[in-house]
Amino acid sequence: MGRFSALEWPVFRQLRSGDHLGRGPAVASAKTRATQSRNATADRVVQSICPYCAVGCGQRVYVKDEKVVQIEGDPDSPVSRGRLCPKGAASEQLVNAPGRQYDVLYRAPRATEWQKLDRDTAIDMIAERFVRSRRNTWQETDDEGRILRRTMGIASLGGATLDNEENYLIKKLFTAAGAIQIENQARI
Amino acid sequence: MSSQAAQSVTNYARGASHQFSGPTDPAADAHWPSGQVRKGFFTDTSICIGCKACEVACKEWNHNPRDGDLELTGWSYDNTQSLGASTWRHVAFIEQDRERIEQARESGRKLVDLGMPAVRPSGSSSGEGRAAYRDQDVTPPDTPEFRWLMASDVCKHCTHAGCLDVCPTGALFRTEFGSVVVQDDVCNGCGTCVAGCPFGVIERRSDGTAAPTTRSGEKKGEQPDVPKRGVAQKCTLCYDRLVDGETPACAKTCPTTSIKFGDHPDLVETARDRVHQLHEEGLTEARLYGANELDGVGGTGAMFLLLDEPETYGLPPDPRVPTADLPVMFRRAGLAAAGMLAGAAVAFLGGGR
Amino acid sequence: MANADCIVLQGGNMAEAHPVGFQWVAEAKARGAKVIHVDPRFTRTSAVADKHVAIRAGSDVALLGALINHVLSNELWFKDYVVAYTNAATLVGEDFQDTEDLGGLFSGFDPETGTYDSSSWAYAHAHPDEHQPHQGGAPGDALGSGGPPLQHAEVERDETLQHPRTVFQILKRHYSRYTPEMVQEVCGISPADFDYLARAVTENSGRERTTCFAYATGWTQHTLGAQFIRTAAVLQLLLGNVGRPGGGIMALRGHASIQGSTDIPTLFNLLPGYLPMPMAGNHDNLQDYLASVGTKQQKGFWANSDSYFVSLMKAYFGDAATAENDWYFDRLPRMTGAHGTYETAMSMLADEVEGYFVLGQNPAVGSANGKLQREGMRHLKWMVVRDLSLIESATWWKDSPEVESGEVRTEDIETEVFFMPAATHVEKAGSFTQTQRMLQWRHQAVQPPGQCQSEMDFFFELGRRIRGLVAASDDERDRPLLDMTWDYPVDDEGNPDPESVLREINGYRTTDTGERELLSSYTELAADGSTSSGCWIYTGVFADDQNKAARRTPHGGPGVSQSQWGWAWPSDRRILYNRASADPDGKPWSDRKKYVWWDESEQKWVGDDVPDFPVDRAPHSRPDPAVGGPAALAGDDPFIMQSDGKGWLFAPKGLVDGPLPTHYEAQESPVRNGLYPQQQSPARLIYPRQDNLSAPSAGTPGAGIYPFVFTTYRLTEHHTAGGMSRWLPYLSELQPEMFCEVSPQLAAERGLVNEGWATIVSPRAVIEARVLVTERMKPLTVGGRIVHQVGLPYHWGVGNHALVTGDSANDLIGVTLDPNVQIQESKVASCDVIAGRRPRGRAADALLASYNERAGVTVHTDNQRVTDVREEDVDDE
Amino acid sequence: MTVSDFDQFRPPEPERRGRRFGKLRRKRRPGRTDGSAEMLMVPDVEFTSYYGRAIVKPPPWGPEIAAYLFLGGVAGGSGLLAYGAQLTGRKLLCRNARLGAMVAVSVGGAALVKDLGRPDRFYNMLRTIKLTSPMSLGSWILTAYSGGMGVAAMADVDRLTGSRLPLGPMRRALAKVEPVAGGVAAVFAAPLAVYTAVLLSDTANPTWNAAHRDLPVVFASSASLAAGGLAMVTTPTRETGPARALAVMGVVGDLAATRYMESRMDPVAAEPLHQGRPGRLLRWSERLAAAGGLGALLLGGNRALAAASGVALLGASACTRFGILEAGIESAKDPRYTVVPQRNRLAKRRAAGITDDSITTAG
Repeated sequence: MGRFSALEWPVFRQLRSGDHLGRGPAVASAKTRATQSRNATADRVVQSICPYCAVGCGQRVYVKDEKVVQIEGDPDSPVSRGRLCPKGAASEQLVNAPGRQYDVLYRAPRATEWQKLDRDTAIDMIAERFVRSRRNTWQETDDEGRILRRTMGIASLGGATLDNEENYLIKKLFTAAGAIQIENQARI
Repeated sequence: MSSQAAQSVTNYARGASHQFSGPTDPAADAHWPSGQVRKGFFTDTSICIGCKACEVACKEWNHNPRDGDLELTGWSYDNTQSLGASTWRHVAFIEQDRERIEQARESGRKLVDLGMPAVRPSGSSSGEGRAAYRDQDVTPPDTPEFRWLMASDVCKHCTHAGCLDVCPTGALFRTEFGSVVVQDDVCNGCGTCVAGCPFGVIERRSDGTAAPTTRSGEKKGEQPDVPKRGVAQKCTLCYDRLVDGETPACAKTCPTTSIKFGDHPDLVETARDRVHQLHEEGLTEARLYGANELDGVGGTGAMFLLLDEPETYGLPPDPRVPTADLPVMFRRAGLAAAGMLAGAAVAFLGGGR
Repeated sequence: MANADCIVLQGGNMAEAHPVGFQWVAEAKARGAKVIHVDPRFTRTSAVADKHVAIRAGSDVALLGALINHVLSNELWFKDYVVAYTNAATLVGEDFQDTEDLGGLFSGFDPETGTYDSSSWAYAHAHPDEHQPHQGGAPGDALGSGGPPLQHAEVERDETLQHPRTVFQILKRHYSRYTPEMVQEVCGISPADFDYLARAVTENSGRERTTCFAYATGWTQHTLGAQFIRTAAVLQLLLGNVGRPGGGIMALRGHASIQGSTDIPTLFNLLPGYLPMPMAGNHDNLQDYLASVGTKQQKGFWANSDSYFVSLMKAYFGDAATAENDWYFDRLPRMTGAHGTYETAMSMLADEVEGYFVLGQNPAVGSANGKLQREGMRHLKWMVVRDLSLIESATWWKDSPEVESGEVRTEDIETEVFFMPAATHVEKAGSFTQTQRMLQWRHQAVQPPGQCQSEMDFFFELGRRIRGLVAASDDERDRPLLDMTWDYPVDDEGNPDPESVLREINGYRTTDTGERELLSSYTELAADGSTSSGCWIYTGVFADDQNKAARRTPHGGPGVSQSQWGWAWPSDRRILYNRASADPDGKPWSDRKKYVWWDESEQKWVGDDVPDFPVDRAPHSRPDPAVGGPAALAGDDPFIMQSDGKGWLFAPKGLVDGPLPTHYEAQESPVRNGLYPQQQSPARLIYPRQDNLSAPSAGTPGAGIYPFVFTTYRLTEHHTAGGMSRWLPYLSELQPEMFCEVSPQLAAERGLVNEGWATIVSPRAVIEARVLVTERMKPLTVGGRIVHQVGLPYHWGVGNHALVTGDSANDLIGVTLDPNVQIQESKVASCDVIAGRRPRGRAADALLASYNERAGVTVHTDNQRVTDVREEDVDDE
Repeated sequence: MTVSDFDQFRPPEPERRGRRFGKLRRKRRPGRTDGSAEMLMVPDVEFTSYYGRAIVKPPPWGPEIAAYLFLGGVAGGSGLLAYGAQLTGRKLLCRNARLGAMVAVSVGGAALVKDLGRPDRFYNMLRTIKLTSPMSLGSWILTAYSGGMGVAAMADVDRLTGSRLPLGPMRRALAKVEPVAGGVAAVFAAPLAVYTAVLLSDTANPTWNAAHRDLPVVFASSASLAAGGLAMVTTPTRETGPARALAVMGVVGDLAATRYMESRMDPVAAEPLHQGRPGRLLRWSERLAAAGGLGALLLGGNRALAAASGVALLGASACTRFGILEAGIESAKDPRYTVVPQRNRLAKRRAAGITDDSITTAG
């Protein structure tokens, strides 16, 4: 705010307007007068659900320039009526958290440090190990001849924070592959 | 500026519609053209569950950095200690045994007996609707041996704001909604407002006395880079959200609506109803804080319903905006200046010995 | 919950764990409801509750049993409701023997295997037909949510409830010794508090008023967790609170889609829709399998289990599943016992597991006996961790307590670890199922940044590549992989469209012209292979091609049940068994609690919710039970899933550790069982291992070495093992350090100082924590002696990536499981507390060893099935 | 009983030998207000706080601000001396006073700017004229004073350097305007010395606010004695007669006003003035002032002794300023200093029958 530009100097504005003590409009700077809420200037609003606990509070995600700028409660939700708990309110920081990882890391046997790996090779390596371990530990029948058709060599843990669709794909893939040791937080 | 000039200033000031104390509509007093109703908070601590969603939502909306050095304070569940440059909402936790509860109830009863001129006789409040509904007797709740008070503290947005008055650069200003906001593009961090606030709310970021440690970085003991360093910071009642008609972040996220946001007159009404309702339930320790416009700061924009003496929550028992005594100070200063002039004159007239 | 008149929060800390859900409890309280919180600690829930009842951790059954006894002996139970809607009047077979007669055991207990043969619990005159599917086999895994199958629905009833073998009389006898004095003795609750609780619950039940219970892991994480919930169910049935607005039992589930992950389960014992996983020996062919799920003769919708299963197989394997190959049944993998996460951890230690996927979970900190979990991981060949940040389960090989203490060297660890960055909830579209069984759709806000990828994209890609690798093989075992339907429409980056998966879950009918119509209700499923559905209870979520989970009518629309928002399974019903909200004649019990009632004119059930009952079934219709299936449901059988259409006070089948909830002490408890000579639950799953020792219980030598009881709990500010909260500055600064809550008396006894440090020792591990001395933890006088309780939040873990770290409470906890659901007992265990920080490095193990040696702990401590009564009462306290 | 206008001219109270400063504090002078007996009995309020946490926050001011308070005082006093000397033709005293004032003002100003959180925005101080903000008015006073004194001092400097300053035609104008500039500086001298007191008192700081009636007099006297002291140091004794007189009057005023100020403050709010570092500073300032004053009164003639007592006086003024600033900051740290005085004030009003102006209400 160019202090001396024209008559914008608050002292003149104090005299001009009724605000002689310089408490309100006379001292407001141009930037303050142009204040706008982040939500109003967001490109789009997306309705989502909080990822933390099972109450399933509605969330509104405000996006600007393809980046999440604000996540707050969704007033339309009959479950939460626009309210959130501390974790829900911190969702925006969960998405943009400083500690979040963005690249695939790999630790070779006996290595003491991570090494970067590009995603496609990582998935290929995992697929190979999956098939190899499945073959090593396949059990066709048990000792009494009853069919088992399973592998005990592959296990999985986790799913309560995943979507139903993801759980569905995981269960279908693992069951088709015969890996039955699948578990998730519902048990803990 | 001799004492006469100082004298005239105070008269002029009193003459015009500006006041330094007593009930006024702050926005109108600051000559905002638009006829906005004054916005404010009413924090009902009797239904606060201490979840600190308000602290997080406020920090998240205003991008305030983490402060404090990640140490456990041992103050029950409160590890953020107090309001400050980066903590604009703070939840206090107080554990009280039977004896302290009795004391609080006793002091509450004394308040009631003082015959506060309840603006409306309590009977006429919407008590009928509730009384019919609530037939239980007036026994206090059933956990007499222990109580855990939780209260979310915030800037009071006083009718007569000490910080606003003493700010030399006009960085602090009264918005059209009656709230007090710091303009971080104007403030040069002189720090007068920090001392000016009778509630100890506003603070200069980075090296304010209650500021975060100087270690920097993310991990424990490391402090993230602090935006707007060196500038005074405090709750803005989400001025940017109000401009777009949205509810402040803390009020919107409060799960039990312990933090209520709305037009100030209605909130005063709600507060009075709520305190009557609690008194009917025998909770005489319930009292309002900041709802009386005759108090030292002309009533506050953010009112509270407390369940014990204000000091237990770290609030001043009888705050008073320093500007109320400014005319006296100007007069005394004028006097001292005159005395000094006279002394100098005598010194010279008396001739050099 | 908002329209409940009395809310009892027990085994859960709703204000801290589900704060936003708590607004409805606050709403009810504002309308005058009484809120009672029963918890070992005075928590933030108790702060706003009307009454806090301090209970000794693990003794919930004694309290609830006493309430049942109070209700029965004072004739306060809801007569019309109980007689009509529950199996109170049903007679039980002669050879059933109660715990009263056998000193704490039910009939049919086999000490060697530690399991019950439940045939002795059956209803009277169930014709013992020739081929009785042997039920005893795999503990607890074969049963879906609808309850176990019965041969048929003809049961003998005595409406007057006088016959000694009616369920009602057995119930009365079973709980006769659960008196208020016993509650004081066992739970440490004063008679005054008990009376207050009893009065509050009974006065707020019956026609005009309803009481609601809410529980969470406080009940489930015990060796008899399932029985805790059963006791509350029995009490609620007696009070007539089930199926009515403001009543019932609300499970406060812990994760965003934990309900979803049990409906479409990434669980070892279930197929989608609670169909059991085939068990080797029990289900060697499709007929045996279907019979074990639900016979055609029994009442209720479980009778149509064949159509559900066939539709699932059609969804999984499409055209490859045909009538000829028993709808691909023979290709499904079989279970041979329980394969829960703890059994898997044990088999890791035995080098049987090579690969491990960890998807958004932090077992190194979140699972019980953390040391055992991390040791298991060292035995793996490869491991894939998918998470947002470098959680302890990804970096354990670098900075776990064992590496830190020098017990293990990073260079010696062979495991390969892949860390795949995951996408957050706003970077992928999909649906969560929250705790009220409601599916809510999330839209994708932004693309996943960097190399982050959603689980859907990752597993779709992995599946595609695995199928590529096995495409050439003609080996039979690879057939399922190649036959499974994996052809989802993909977008330009090759990622599948989530809505297409939800459509598959909803299910189609393939018309003769070959095109597929979306089904709108599970009643349309057929067993002839013409319909397919990924999960029968979710059928209807995509009815008439509208993603109901994505419905966003503000405030859920006008209806009382606000159901225009999202979609609740089954078929958008909000309160289950809501037929019970009307009396046997179909009229609402009371105007205030009106919910679903019979509309005489339209001959239809109407009301504020989708009726959980065949819509046209008149209240007084009494179809011939032999018909079986839903058709057999009488007009007064609200519990349409149960095989006899009634609410089960007595569970002849379905629970493996007893038809009636019975109080036992925890696996390790400094207090003798005041009710029965049998100290612990006989049917609990025990794992006697060197790294899973238990503290000696009362009455055995060395009980005094671990004198205190500790319970674990959650804080509002953190999320489970901290993976999603200890990396966030705003949450970490609210609760920066691991702490333990102790009472002033305990602090004085052990010299603990507020803000100081304390070391907590259990037979499994030694951890340190800051000390919060507070009167919110109260010592209780139980069994004639003072029992101190220590509170431990469990969010912290050792590692140097998180913003705040600390020792993990889960290291202290052992692995002893509830037989029905394999949940570990992490809510009550024994420990000792010493002032000061814990010793570093190997000295910590030395301290642990000295403690165990002093306590005389061996692999067999507490692992005795039946407490032999002869043992003299050694109590060297 | 109001304070008479020329209070500081009352002859100093008889020298109470050996009276420790603190002793006075305990003897409660009869309350000056309505004197109702029971008011004396401070209600034994059971003092609670939130885990001992402070209620009000001390301003983030360090030694720079204390230095400015001292230098501002010196500049104010010297401005008066300079003008007096200008009128009475004491060339040397006038020059030295002006130069002294100029140095004080510039160093003080620099200290002020350095203490700002955002020094680069120091010009915002002149962004508005806020009548309710002592610092705003103070900034204007400081600017005006420095302007006037700057011009006057430039003339002196020009003379000192034998007109070698590159003034050219300006020199004549400067000669004409010099006396006016001296006058302008004199006009703003007293307010400059006094406004800092209002700056401190117009805050919620328990000690400063409690002293808001008398702090200006203390600061005025302290400024006078400091300026006098400076003059005695810089100027030969023959011209420093009035300076010495002013100094003596300053000392008398300072001692009397400080005692009087404390007597009128709430005893609890006054405690920080006697404890720890601030206590020591204030006690030293009293001793130095007394010594300097005697020196100025009796030994004014001898140049060396005059200089010594001048330094003592400067030291006294500095100690007063540093002492009062630190006392204020200490008083903000302990909640007791906020709660107990406010409780007393509330109790007093309640006792006097005013029951409707408390922030805590029951209805």
